[in-house]
Amino acid sequence: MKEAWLFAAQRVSAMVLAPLVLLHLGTVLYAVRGGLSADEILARTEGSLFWGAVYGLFVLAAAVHAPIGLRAVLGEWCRWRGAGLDIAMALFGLVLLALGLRAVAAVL
Amino acid sequence: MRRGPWWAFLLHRLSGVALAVFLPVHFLVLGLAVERAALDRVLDWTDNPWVKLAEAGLVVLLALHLTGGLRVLLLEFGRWSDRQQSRIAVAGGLALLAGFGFLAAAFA
Amino acid sequence: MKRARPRLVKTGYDGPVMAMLEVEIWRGEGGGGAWRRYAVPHEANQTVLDVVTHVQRHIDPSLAYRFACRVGMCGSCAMTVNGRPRWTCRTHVSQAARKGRVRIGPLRNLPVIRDLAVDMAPFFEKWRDAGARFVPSGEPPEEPVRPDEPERRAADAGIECINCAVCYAACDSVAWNPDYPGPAVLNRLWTLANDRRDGDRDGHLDAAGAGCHLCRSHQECADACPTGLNPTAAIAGLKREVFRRALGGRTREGRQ
Amino acid sequence: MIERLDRDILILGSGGAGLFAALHAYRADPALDIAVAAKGLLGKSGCTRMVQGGYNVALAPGDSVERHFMDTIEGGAWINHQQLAWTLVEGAVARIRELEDEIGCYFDRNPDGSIHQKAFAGQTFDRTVHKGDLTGIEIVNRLMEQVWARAVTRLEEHRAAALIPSRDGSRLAGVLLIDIRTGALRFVRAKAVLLATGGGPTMYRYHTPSGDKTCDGMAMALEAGLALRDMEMVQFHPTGLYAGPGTRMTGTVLEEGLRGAGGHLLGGDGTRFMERYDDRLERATRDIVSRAMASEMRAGNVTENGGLYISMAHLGPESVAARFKGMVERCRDCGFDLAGGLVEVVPTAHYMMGGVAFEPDTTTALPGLYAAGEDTGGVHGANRLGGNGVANSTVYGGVAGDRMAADAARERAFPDPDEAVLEAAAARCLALFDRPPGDLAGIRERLSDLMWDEVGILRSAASLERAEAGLADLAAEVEAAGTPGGPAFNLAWHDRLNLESLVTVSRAIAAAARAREDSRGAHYREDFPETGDLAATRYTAVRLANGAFAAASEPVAFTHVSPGESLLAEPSPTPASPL
Ligand SMILES: Cc1cc2nc3c(=O)[nH]c(=O)nc-3n(C[C@H](O)[C@H](O)[C@H](O)COP(=O)(O)OP(=O)(O)OC[C@H]3O[C@@H](n4cnc5c(N)ncnc54)[C@H](O)[C@@H]3O)c2cc1C
Ligand code: HEM
Ligand code: SF4
Ligand code: F3S
Ligand code: FES
Repeated sequence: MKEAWLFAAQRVSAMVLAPLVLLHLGTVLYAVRGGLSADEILARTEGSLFWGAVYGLFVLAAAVHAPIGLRAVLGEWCRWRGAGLDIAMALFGLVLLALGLRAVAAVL
Repeated sequence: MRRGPWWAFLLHRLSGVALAVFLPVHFLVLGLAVERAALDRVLDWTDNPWVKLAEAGLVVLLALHLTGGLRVLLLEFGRWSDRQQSRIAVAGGLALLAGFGFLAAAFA
Repeated sequence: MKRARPRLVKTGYDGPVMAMLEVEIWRGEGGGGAWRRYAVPHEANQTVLDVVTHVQRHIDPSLAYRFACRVGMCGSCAMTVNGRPRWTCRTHVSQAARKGRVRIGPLRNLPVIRDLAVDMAPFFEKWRDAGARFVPSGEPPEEPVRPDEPERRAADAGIECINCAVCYAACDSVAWNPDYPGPAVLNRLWTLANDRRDGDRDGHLDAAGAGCHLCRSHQECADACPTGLNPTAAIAGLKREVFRRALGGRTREGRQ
Repeated sequence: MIERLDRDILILGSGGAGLFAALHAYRADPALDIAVAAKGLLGKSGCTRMVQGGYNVALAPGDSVERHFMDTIEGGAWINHQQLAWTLVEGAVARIRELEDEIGCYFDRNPDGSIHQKAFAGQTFDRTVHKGDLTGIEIVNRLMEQVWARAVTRLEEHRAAALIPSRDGSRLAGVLLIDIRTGALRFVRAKAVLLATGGGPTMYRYHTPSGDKTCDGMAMALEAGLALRDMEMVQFHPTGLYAGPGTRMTGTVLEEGLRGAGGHLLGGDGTRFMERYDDRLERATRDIVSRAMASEMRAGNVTENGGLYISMAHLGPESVAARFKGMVERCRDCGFDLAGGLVEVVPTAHYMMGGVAFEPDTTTALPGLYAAGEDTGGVHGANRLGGNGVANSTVYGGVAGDRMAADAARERAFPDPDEAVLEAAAARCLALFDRPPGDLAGIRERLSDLMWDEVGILRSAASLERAEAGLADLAAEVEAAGTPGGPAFNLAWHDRLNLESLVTVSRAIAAAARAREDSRGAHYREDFPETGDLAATRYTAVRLANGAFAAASEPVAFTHVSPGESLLAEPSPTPASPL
């Protein structure tokens, strides 16, 4: 059942990521088009609960989603399987989470 | 002798792996950059063409991976019917178009 | 009276009718081997199996291959033809040949016994080990099942599998994952999960749960299946069902 | 070197008969060691898989086993072994339930959810259970899954080469097999052996059965001294696809329903010819249509390639494409447009009603040997109803499994084989590598032409005499033919052995055909076109002794019903199906 859980977690996180990424891409597009400067962006995100939630959730979902995906790739293309891989991927997820949250904290 | 869907898979996988590699770096650099200095330093940082390219690449990767991810989600959670196949193709096409839109915009 | 003539449907190949086909066939035992060339007269209505038969009967009697029904029902004759897994008895040469050339090898993802004959046992062992077979329920006999019930339709959609292993050979997930049961087995589990008469539908879903996630939706199986089944759709059904169950949903689709 | 293996029960063949026997024997006594040997892959060889039409069984209200029985006897022109026919119709009822409820076949349903039964070939009731038009795939796949799941030894790609008697000659001791993959010879000693290799009239120029069927079982039975019953009765299907001599597709069957739906048969001149033969035109029975086609072909009213045409286009190409999807696709794969154009057809050898004489409990005259399915004779008489073939193999396969399990459990020790016979049989197989390679393709062609022309749909004393002489020559030519290469996966070797079986059984067919001096069912003698006195009906029995084929005939015992009588209160209405 482990696989079923990982599958569910990855699909749920993907469903969460999809709108967030769309939103993010939209903002970036808008920003680039409108010639927004970095400080303008930062000004908007700074102290914003909304953007904090958006990027926080993004980081959280990505930290669940990416390691599971990477685990599949490593298993299939690099023949790396078993407990070692699982531990490595869990660590990868934690690192992603930590770095991501730090970045979010920084722009807030 | 691969058919369309397989290439979609490959693109999705490669973009996923690339994201998994670059996203932590992105988080790291972003966090570091913001933490370390004032806003004008950040401005300088985003003016660096290399950084610009990397950021644009990330946007492209996200767009591609999003497209592929939506294909998979549609395939797995959409209701299957004979017409489903073509709907998936259409959805994929639209998403790809959007992806290229971002791409063009990012470099504009 | 004008003589009626059979209409030959023109397909891809447009060389001269009595041209020779340039055929390359994989020869070898176990892991090793090499391609060998043969010239085979190209005839109207010729299938790839006919080409192989011609080589064995008239050029090189030592060639090993397998077939039985010759009409696409037994699933014994699958080979790799110009890079694609196919049923050879129903593959017209003109569909497969490129510029009068055909390259015929054994099916992928299964051990080669000799030349074009592979050992299909691993394919069927996975089928067996996944418990992909009907389990009697002990319910009253001949349970009435209306033909238009959604579950019956879902079962019907995948039931006409000839277990030819063409999809199995087409699928990279099979190649990449020794644990992956492959599209045909999962397709069968999906028909069982939709078979209202079966006594262990949850067991079939559990079995599917152990492997269906290794499908990466390449859709090569659906593309290659000679009988037009869609294992991708069946596997998607299994994934959905297993997902639902993993998230605590107790009900099956279509059954409350 | 002969490898040895002991199994309580050895089953030869993995069609409906073989697989059912394995399941029943296992169920009766799971402690028994059971092996299934098949020339191809388990469940993927043989004809049960190829069943399209379906399975006859009296299930529906209004139908009865008596009615099914009467249809079978009348279809068989009264030469059936009546107890065998009775066991068939009665056993089919239980067997179809077993298939549906225990094995898992998911047959098609009526709108109310009950099992659908369709009209089929010359029966007075719609009683054919089916799964679309791929019934055989459903039946064999489900059987195969169940057998795979049980502790049954699978000897796949093992060819049975000879039946080996016990040392005292009182019974069968086992079977000599060739492992096709490695070429190893393997002797399986067994307390009970089932012959279920499925006959198969593949000695005819045009034929429907799968390529692995070459009458090996019947040939081995003849060699072992057993009698073959009703061998002259070879059923021809009128619409075999004719795609030219260079393709294995030629001879494969185009569904009966095409004629039933109103398809037209045309001669080479493009006109319908059936009106000159029968009022029912194309919807006449298989034997009549096949005979009409043979006459037209003989008269030279043929296509450029020597066949005839079937035309469906007048029914509307779209509707044909929708109703006969599988057939249209199959024709398209060989370059023909069935829905809108013309497709070349020839009558094609389909089924052998004759076979090993056996009892309703599947025992034979040789203790230790049992027989079931298309290898046997007597169930169908002179003609098999469409839908009775798969019923026959599954019903008797199950009976054989039960009976063999009981007998094998009683048997203490394994019988010791006659080593001299075993050695000789092995030597015979291996000797072929020492003989100069023969012209196997040529022999096959001459055999198929000879059987087609002289022992085919139309026969006479003169043609049969020519056939017997020709077959004797071919037998000598086969005997002299060796094979190149080594024993491992050597198809030429097996081709050579196949030809031997085919020629042997062809000679039995010719002998029986000569002995039957009247026309009935599938057997038509131009010199005796009338059907003889039904009350004095006899069946034929051919034996091989000292290299000679001797045909005798015996009176049929009317144990259940006599000509002119019926088990039904009311007389049979006209057939519900036009065919
Ligand atoms: C195209 C077609 C359509 C048909 N449609 C119908 C239909 O609609 N309804 C119906 O009732 N009947 C139909 N029949 C007839 C029916 O298929 C047969 O009567 C029945 O299935 C025979 O079953 P069996 O088990 O005796 O033999 P098969 O199913 O033919 O099996 C024979 C087995 O024996 C094996 N074998 C052969 N030689 C050897 C050897 N030397 N050693 C070891 N193994 C050997 C074969 O590999 C195979 O596994 C059809 C037949 C054909 C060809
Ligand atoms: C935009 C929102 C996203 C969606 C909709 C999405 C969707 C998906 C889906 C459905 C899969 C499963 C593919 C399969 O198993 O066949 C997947 C795989 C993967 N994703 Fe994402 N994803 C998203 C964002 C991300 C992000 C941000 C990352 C990186 C941090 C990422 C990394 C991966 C990786 C590495 C895989 C494995 C690829 C594979 O197995 O082929 N994804 N994604
Ligand atoms: S699903 Fe299709 S390709 Fe796969 S084994 Fe079945 S029939 Fe063959
Ligand atoms: S090709 Fe393989 S990966 Fe899935 S969709 Fe088909 S089983
Ligand atoms: S020979 Fe049976 S499917 Fe091709």
